[in-house]
Amino acid sequence: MDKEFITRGVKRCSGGKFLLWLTPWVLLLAFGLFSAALVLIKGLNQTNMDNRFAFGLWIFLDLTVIALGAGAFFTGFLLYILKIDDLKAVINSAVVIGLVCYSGAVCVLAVDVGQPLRAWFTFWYPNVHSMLTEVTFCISCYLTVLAIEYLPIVLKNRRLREVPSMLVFEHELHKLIYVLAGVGTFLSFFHQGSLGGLYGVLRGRPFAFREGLALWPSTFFLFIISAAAVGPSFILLTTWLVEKISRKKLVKPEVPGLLARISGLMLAVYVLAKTVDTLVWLNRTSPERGFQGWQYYSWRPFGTWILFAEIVVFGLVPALILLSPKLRANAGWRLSAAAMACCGVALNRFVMTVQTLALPTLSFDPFMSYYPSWQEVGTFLAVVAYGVLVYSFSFRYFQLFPQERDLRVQTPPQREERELITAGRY
Amino acid sequence: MTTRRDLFKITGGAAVGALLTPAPWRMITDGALWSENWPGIPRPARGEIRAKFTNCTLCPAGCAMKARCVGDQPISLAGVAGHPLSHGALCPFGIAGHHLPYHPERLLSGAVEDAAAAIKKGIGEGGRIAVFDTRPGRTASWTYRRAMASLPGGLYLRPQAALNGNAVDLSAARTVLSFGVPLLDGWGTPGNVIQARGNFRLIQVEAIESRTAAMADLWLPTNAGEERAMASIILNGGMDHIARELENGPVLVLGPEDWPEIVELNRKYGALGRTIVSRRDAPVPDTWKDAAPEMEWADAAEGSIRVLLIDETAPGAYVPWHSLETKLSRDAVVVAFTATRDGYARHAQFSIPTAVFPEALDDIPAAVDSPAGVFRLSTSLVPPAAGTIDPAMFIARLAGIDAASALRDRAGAICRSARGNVFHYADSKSTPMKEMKADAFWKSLNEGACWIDDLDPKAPAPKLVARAATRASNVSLVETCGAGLVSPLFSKLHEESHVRLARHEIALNPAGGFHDGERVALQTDCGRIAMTVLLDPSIPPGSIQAATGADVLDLCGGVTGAKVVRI
Amino acid sequence: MRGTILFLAGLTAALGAGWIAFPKVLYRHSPQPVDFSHKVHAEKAGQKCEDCHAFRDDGSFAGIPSLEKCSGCHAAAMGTTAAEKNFIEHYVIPNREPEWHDYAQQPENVWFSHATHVKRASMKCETCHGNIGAAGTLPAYRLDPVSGYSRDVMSMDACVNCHRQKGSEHSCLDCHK
Amino acid sequence: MNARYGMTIDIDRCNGCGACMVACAVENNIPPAHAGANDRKGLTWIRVYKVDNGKEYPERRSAFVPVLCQQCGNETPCAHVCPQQAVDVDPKTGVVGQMPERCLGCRYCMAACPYHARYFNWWDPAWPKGMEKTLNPSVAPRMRGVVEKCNFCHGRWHEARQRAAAGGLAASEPVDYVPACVEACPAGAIRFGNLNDATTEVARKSKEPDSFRLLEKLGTDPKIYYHSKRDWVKTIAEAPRPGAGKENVRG
Repeated sequence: MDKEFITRGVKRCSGGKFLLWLTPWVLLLAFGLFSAALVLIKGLNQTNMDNRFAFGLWIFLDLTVIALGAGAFFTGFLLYILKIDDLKAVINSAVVIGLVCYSGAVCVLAVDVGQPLRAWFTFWYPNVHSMLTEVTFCISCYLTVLAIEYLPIVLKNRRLREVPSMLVFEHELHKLIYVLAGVGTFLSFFHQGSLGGLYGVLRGRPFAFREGLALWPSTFFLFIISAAAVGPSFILLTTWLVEKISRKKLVKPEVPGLLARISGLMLAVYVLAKTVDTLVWLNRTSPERGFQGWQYYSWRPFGTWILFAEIVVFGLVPALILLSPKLRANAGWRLSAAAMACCGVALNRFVMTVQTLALPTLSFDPFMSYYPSWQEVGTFLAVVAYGVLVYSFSFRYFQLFPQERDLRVQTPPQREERELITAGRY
Repeated sequence: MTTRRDLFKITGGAAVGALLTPAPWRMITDGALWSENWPGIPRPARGEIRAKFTNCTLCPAGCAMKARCVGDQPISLAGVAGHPLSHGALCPFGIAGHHLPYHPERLLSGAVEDAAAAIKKGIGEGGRIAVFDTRPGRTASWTYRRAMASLPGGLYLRPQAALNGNAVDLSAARTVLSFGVPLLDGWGTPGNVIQARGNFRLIQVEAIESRTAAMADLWLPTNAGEERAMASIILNGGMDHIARELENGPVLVLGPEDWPEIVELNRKYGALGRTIVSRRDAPVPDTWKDAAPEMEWADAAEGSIRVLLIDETAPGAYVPWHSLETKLSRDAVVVAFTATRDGYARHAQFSIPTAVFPEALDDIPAAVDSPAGVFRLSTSLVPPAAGTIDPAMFIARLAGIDAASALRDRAGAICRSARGNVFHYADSKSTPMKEMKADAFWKSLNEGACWIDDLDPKAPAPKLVARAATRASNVSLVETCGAGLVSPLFSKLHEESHVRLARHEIALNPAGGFHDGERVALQTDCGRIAMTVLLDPSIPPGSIQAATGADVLDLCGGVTGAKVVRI
Repeated sequence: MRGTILFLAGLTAALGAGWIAFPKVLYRHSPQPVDFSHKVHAEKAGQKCEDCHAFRDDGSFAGIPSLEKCSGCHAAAMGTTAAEKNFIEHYVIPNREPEWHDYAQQPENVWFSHATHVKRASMKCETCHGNIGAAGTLPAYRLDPVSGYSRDVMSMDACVNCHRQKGSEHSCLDCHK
Repeated sequence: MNARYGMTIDIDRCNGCGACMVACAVENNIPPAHAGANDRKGLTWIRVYKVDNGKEYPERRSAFVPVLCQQCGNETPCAHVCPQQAVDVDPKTGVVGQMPERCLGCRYCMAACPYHARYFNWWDPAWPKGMEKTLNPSVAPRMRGVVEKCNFCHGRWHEARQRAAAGGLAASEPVDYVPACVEACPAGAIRFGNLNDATTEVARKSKEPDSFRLLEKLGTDPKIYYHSKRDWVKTIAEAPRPGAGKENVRG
């Protein structure tokens, strides 16, 4: 049925199987859209957020997702600017992941605000001092860049190439790609930073407040580095996942190693910077503002363990694993380290968003707790489902892994493997 | 023939063109503007801002009020600065009083004809008819007494008179010893108490750190139910540091008035005649002198009343139903004149809707802390709701007497007495009564004025009488969203914060083993009411703090040994 | 070539729709209840703006005068115009308030005080309301049904510009409530 | 010279009656609570907190602390973070203004405010039938999904200025301007005035040794001064100490 859409030389499962695979995700998406609609129509009272927990699950996950999506810009940066050509093998996949993460995050943000119809005021009456303005501008611009970067992948599709003008268009785009990569990198660096700045500038919340280097608080730079560190790790994980699910080799064996090395390197830098930052904050920044550092960690359940987990368990450890050639050569070690790195950054975003709001600021405040409502969870699941769907389609109809074809040619599949393929299984 | 590509071309052109027109931008802007006029949001009425004056009837204090009106509609209330009694202060209940006519739970309909028929039947069968008046001394009260005098076997019943009908002169006190009296939380005239607060030392004996205890100079925590024991210890000089405090007179001792100890303490420390004085009430026309006498409800014979008419339009002391009930004959007819379903309406066969503040025209007698008699009107700021009945008119018609001009007649009588001064709210000036004509007096009363009597030079020495004392309850009741209606905005004070207890909320010590928000039942010999628990470590173990409310008073009034049980 | 033509066709169509058709479709035109002439009142009756558009005692501005004000002079016909005749028949005699449309009605969230502008800053009515006072007829009232505002209401930009020139622009709450 | 409006709140005079909260709601067209609201989802621009000395009964002592927008004067946290200039500080009055019609409801300002003085409209505002007649024309009712907070009863400021202009007074800053909570407090615990004018009571009282501001070390320069002679009450100005006073507010 849709054979003529599928890239030459690669095998994809039958349409029926594909639909079967899509069904659960479509259902999930439907449920998510329903809960999002509830919030939009009935208002934010559908969530469990309140005046004290003004931000909740959504902001936390937006920050996480955007950090994971950073693989797109960082790989692009390494490939097009630093000319590490091996990364060509995953750049398309990275771009799709980036697009999914960013567009998803933006959609959730649109649900998260009380009056979406006024969201454009930020562009018309921007407050240049606000980190959120910076974020809004950069994310929307970078989303456009990602869309344009995504186009050539789409245009490479067999059927579309039959339209001559499309071919020309794509050719033109390709000349542009370096510019785009450059712009994208700049924008992305910037807003990853401003996302960190969001909390670093909260002088009213000494737990989040950080002193500045130049214009921005230290969290600005920490977020950039951490994002750059987990981006490759996340690509590593997704690629492996796709290989497992589709039962195909998609990239040459040296590529994951390279990704792991980059990730490990950045992670090491991040852990170092984070440690220094934490020490400065605990011993100077916070006490100067009347808040003794130790007291933050005496509100159960947020003890010092959270600090340890964030920096050592999910920071230092994976960094070391990824840095040692022997360990990262082993897929098991490599993947678990990558996973840990991702968890580490997620934990960091959780601490910055949720713990910041949970901790009391006034002496007569209680410690606050918050559990998301099903509408909040549902809305976010919609983004996950949407991501899987977009990726699945892209994987089926576009060439996300250029090496896939060559790999098939080099290593003719074993018999059972061939049977599987002819049987049209993933 | 057109191809798909042609379509692309046209659409492209159209898109570019559209962007060069105001249309898309207008729509984006309008979208945002539309959200300014969000559907369903009321627009405040505009018009000329005017000031009107009245007096609050929500409690016996009768504080003076300045209403800010758009046209004729009051939109906010404030105190009248410089007022000799209320000193410009209002309590939260008064501040939002102008919302009461729109209260969703207001009683607006009742079987008036049936009630009238049932009453006539009752009287026809020769039974005793009685009016129970929650706020005696009003002109309406006099109308009831006149009506009852003209009806065979008519009785006029009133709650127990505070301090035996005497008044408190706080300004004279140097030391105030209070046994659980909410002196700083709505007692007497709040503005007057606050005014006098600087001059006296307050010793509060109370189990719970109430608002008053928290603000007292000295708080003596006792175990719940042991306040009276503490009183007799102090009386017998058992606590010498307190005794020393009490030497700094003049002293005023406040507490449950049926305790002999309170009376004795006041005697011992010479309060009588100095901080507790007898008051001369506002004069009435001579033609009213043949009115039925005031009788305390407790003195009525058991099972004697065939028809009981309860006027609770002017909230005052609430007598628990289980006590009042004993006075009724078996086939008694009970009619409640009320604006709420929460009060005696729960027990009456007939509930007749009445006007609420600030609809009703009424007068407010002197509060307990006013040594001088006063006369002031609560003029209606908004017209009474359709279907409401004026109880005084209703009962007057029942007895066939004319009371339409009662208020004006009384104003005339006061004017003739030529005593005291009239304080005008608009310009906070006072004019001697003797300099005013009756019409001018009546006019200024309606525009906002207060007549304050001279202190009686040859006033008799006040008397206090002790009675058979009831035992103290372990439930401490705080005036919250109590009997009667309160503004819906009181949600700010309980639902949206925890400044006050909501109705059917009880505060307990966490040690009690209950958890926050748990549904429990408050139980006494008189029954049980479902309550919600709020944990508060400042409540001592074993004590219960609850918000007053007719049903809670029915449950806990005059009984002891209340307990909280799981449902 | 053909492509270009098609493109231009689309372009012009959209331009036409956007500039000419759109405003017609969007704005809801409604005439004023009475064919009132400021000109006649100003010239014949020699009235000033504030004779009818007066301040209240509390300092607020009454805006469009109530029927009571009009009936003061027009209890019976003063002239011979059909407009006045209609007015007296339909409004004065049945004592029915005309439902005037206020061209300059500001949004609910705006605090505009005529007192501060006219009395303190001593501005002329014409500065904001144009020379409607000299107009012989009342222009039709144009409502934007989406935003719910009159098309002729003063925009925030206009307010801000003037305040800026006068150096009296401090914060949103200067004019918003 | 610009005015710097501020308040002094005498905690030793406040008995927590709540008159200020009710008067504020009346003045500023704040609707009654929605059925689903609680003390964390409510709307009350000024909120009275019950604080205590952390001891157990009978040593426990309580006090009441009204907390409203502290009108921070230095790098005002909320104004600093708002992405679309819905919050600003008026240099003429020092009042921190919130513009509900400009607000998109991102709630970043609420996360930024250490005093929890900002409130979000979680529900569409609703009044019992007929009660909308009592709304104040000088304040625009807000819509769902926007943030609001105390602005020192700016509607009253507008009115006072209009009265001054109508009465031909030259003064640009009104003399008879006072917020609703100040007018309503029966105990006279709240005082209001221009902190820059040394002759005012607030200016004098704010400099007394018993006066303090909440979380002063944050450097946000609040304009609300609290006042108490009790030492344990003064400690509420400092950062939270775990274990102490966790139950003061029911979360």
